[in-house]
Amino acid sequence: MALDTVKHAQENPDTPQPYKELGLKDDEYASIKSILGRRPTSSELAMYSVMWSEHCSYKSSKIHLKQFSEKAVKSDALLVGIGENAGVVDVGQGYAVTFKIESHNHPSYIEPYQGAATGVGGIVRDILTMGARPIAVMDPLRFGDPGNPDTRRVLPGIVAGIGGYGNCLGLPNIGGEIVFDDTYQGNPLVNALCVGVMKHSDIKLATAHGAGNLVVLFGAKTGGDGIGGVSVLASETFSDASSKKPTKRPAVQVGDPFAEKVLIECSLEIFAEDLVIGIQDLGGAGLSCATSELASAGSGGMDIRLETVPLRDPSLSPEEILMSESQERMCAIVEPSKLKRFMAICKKWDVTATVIGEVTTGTRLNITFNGELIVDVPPRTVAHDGPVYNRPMVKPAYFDSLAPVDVPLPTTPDEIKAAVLKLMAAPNLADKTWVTNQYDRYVQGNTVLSQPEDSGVIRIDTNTNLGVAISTDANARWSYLNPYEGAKLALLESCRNIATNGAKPLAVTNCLNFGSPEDPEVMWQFAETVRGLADACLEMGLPITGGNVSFYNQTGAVAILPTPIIGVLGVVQDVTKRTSMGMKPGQEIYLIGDSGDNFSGSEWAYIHGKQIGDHSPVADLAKEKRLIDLILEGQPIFEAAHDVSNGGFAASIAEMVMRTNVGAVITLPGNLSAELLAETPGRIVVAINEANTNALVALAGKYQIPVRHVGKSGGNSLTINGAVISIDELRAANTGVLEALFG
Amino acid sequence: MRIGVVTFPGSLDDRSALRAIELAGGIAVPLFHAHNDLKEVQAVILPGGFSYGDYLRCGAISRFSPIMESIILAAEHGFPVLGICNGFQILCESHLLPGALTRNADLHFICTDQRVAVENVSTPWTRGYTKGEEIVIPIKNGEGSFQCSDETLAELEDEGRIVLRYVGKNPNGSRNGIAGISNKRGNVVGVMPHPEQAIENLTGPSEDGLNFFASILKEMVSR
Amino acid sequence: MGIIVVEVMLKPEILDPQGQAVASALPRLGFTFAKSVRQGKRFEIEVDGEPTDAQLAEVEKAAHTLLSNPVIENYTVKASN
Amino acid sequence: MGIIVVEVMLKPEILDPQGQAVASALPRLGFTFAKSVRQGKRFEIEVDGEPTDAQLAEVEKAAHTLLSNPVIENYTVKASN
Ligand SMILES: Nc1ncnc2c1ncn2[C@@H]1O[C@H](COP(=O)(O)OP(=O)(O)O)[C@@H](O)[C@H]1O
Ligand SMILES: [Mg+2]
Repeated sequence: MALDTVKHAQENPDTPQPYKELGLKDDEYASIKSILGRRPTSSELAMYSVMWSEHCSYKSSKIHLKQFSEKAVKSDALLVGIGENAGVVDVGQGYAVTFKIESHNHPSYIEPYQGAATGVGGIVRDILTMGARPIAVMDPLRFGDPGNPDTRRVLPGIVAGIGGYGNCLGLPNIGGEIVFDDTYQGNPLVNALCVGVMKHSDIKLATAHGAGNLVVLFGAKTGGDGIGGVSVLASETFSDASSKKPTKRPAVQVGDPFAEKVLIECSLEIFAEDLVIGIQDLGGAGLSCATSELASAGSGGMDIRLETVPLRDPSLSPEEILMSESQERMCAIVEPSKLKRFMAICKKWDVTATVIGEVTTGTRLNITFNGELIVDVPPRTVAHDGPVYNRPMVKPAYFDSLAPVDVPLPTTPDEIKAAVLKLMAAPNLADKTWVTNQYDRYVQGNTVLSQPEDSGVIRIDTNTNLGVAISTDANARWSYLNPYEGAKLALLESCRNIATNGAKPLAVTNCLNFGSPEDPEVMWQFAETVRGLADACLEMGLPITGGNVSFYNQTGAVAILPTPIIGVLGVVQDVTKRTSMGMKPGQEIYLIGDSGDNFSGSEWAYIHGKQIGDHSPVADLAKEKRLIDLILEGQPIFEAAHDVSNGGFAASIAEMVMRTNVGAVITLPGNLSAELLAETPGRIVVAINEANTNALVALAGKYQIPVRHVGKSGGNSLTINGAVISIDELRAANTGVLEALFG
Repeated sequence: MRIGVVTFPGSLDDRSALRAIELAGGIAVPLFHAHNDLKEVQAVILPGGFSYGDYLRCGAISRFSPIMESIILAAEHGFPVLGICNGFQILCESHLLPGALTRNADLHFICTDQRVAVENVSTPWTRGYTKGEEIVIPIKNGEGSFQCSDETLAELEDEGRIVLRYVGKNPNGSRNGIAGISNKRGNVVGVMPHPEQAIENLTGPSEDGLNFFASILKEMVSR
Repeated sequence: MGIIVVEVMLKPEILDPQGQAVASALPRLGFTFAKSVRQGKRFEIEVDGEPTDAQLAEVEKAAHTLLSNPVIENYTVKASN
Repeated sequence: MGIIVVEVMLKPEILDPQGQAVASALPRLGFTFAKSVRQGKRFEIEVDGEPTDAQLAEVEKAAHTLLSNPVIENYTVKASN
């Protein structure tokens, strides 16, 4: 079998190589040659091609993402920043929390169940790798037209996959989003967030230090998963008649949540006994990524014996073993003296573990296959020195054709009632229980708040009641109208969501879902989004701890709406004091914040001919900061609180009423339809006891935020300026919508 | 009072069960599936989860764990055993309880706050409740539909061995709305709902589940 | 290398929601042939060489104790060809 | 009354966690015959009278669109006897 060794590569400099098929450009291939001073072996070519891909190298986004670090505020809470598998923040009492969002959009379109399942699996391993016990997941989702048959194909499978994997891992699902828009039809978004907790001293990093330390691969065996592309290499390599063509490679990866669950328990036991120097999960680019990143983060030298990698499919070529994206695998650097104990713990959990190499004094990553040298590279050139592009950008042409919103504005009680019921029956606002009841929200016994509340709240210490809250948000329609403001507004909504439940914003993660970076208009949307998010985080004093970029989300020439999913994590000092959206009878209802009359990007506009409008709101960061401070200081007097976002005040009050089946009588002053249906940001609804009226008014004065009394809770209907809507009518409109579509 | 909780590969609610025992005032003893040593516990809980990923059939593989040999033997001599969700499934697979738990009627995993009635309060696990008392505790499973032969069903009903029954809409197609049963002797009880997830109002729908753990501890003292 | 096949089906009297779901989905897709559908499991067990009677007997035991639950399921064991 | 059987198995190159779990459980119970195990689905479809070629063709279509997921599974259709 013709193994393309380093020697063979030197002796046959002109062997044509399928670098184009592997997605490398001419100049990229050329720079690989100049790095190595020869043509790459097919194994090296495999590694570079996958590590220099958009997904792994961020070659189109890098120069923009820089801002997240450059503009970043100095935050003492930040223990580990962008660049590691996930950022880590200090939440006090010796605890550190790590969280991150990742996308699995394309695989989930091809095979909804497995695509979504492996998406959850991947982000959970990122969190585990930091040394943390994963404690919760969230799943922001985007789909095409709910009426389209293909949405019926992808949605139930994606939801079942997220539940199937997350439930089996014992991770409570504490929130997410489901939003429908036609641009996601051929390109649904499956973003998954995981959060984990550890003690400061337990933080682990992906680094390979100390010559003589061992490289241990543990977890599932390696199969041909996710290496469709590289098969061309294999067939090149084995092209001589004597060799059999490799068997067909799977188009999709299948997740094994049970394998991941034992991998988690096994790893945590290994961490607890402090048995690893460094650790890295195997995700995209598999061993190519793990070995080159571990090596370049360490002293630099590493030897790997590829034939020792346990295989599920014996027909795999070395190139394929290097690129396999088989799930549920981890790679650890272990001191020889600790190997015995490491192996014992793996045995206890029935986890396969194999020493596949060691850290060396050298500076090269050397990989041999049955003794033959097939890879000899400076690891940094694979892991970090990939190409960087400053892609052309241009403001999209669609801005010239944006039209102002033209919608009916209800005034009479009958019109108001009809409007509210129509709004609450819209799939984007409909009750999500059909989905969220497929997710375990109780497991681990620390879930304080979850759907349908504004944020998920998890207790991390049962004695002190310390906890964290997380929310994920995006308003893609605003981002479409103004990506710079859209990103800011998403961050602010997320901050508001967690503050509403009682958490002080502490750190930010994000997942930037966009079309093709090779389209200058998309690239402009992306750049504006990053600039907006960086500016907003700077002003809000929040560090971005990590995130993910997903490009090429488009069908033909049609890109998805720019969709920056922003996740904000905050600390709740005492979770027993959290505020939920549920009211009791006899409480006074106040609307905090100014209302405007801009319907652009609103759900009310969208359900009238899918209008988007012509201009997004402009974020007032200084004011939002004051609002957040007001919300946090007001927690002791808030009996209930819910932010105002999608669906405006109408949706917020309706959700509060349905939460605990306590009605409300509301009287809105001024421009009724705008007060009711516009989605002016920077607002929340609160319910307080009458005795605290002065305290609330005082807060409003202190923070210069308008606070208006709009009604009183009680009864079994929601009455808005004379329009009487029984809770049963509300429920009838709001529930069963998704079940009817997808059940 | 020492009460054991078995961790199988893939158990998920084991730590919650241990905590529930402690909240109820007992000594919680973690047990591992691979050892047949019951560590002098006076009762044992098989917790919820997806042992062995629920592959093949829920509980089918765990049933053969070394610790189950000890538990099956002890149970036949009156040793109190409570199986919760996956634990219930393991008890059925072990034939310590009759019938089997099959795919939910709507084929979905269901997580919801469920109202159930405590019908048998003579088991060591339910003595703290009053007969017919209605409680709200979470169900969270994909295969919670109890099925058995007509004879078995009649026997269970006639002998009053239905421990918990769903109130209102049957969530998963269980025969006669069965949510939990006991063996003839009453020492072995299996329930699909999760009492260990209803021990604090802060994190559960109620505190209604705590009584399972209080009951067994009281029982142990009085022995 | 031989294959021994074990087929496990729910007993007729046991409710089969998966089979029912398929049966009711078929007409919606315009398929009218099914009077009823039952869904079960199929195991393909790879053994060394041609399956022997001894092996079949062993598999029979495994089918009874592990691969099926006699309370709700029936099974058949056969060498595949 | 006839029965048409559809057997659905994961493609060989696709990971089969369930089959793996069974394969590793067998030895723990003292069963040593299995080199590997794959787990799939078996559908028994009840049709009027003896299965006709037309029916088999229809079932074939259904197997492709509903009963199997062609991305990860293969299927076979046959009249049972
Ligand atoms: N896919 C999902 N998974 C989990 N929770 C969800 C999902 N979709 C919606 N939710 C929950 O439903 C509630 C309402 O969703 P959404 O309208 O997006 O909230 P908000 O307007 O506060 O962002 C939130 O608690 C959210 O976490
Ligand atoms: Mg909100």
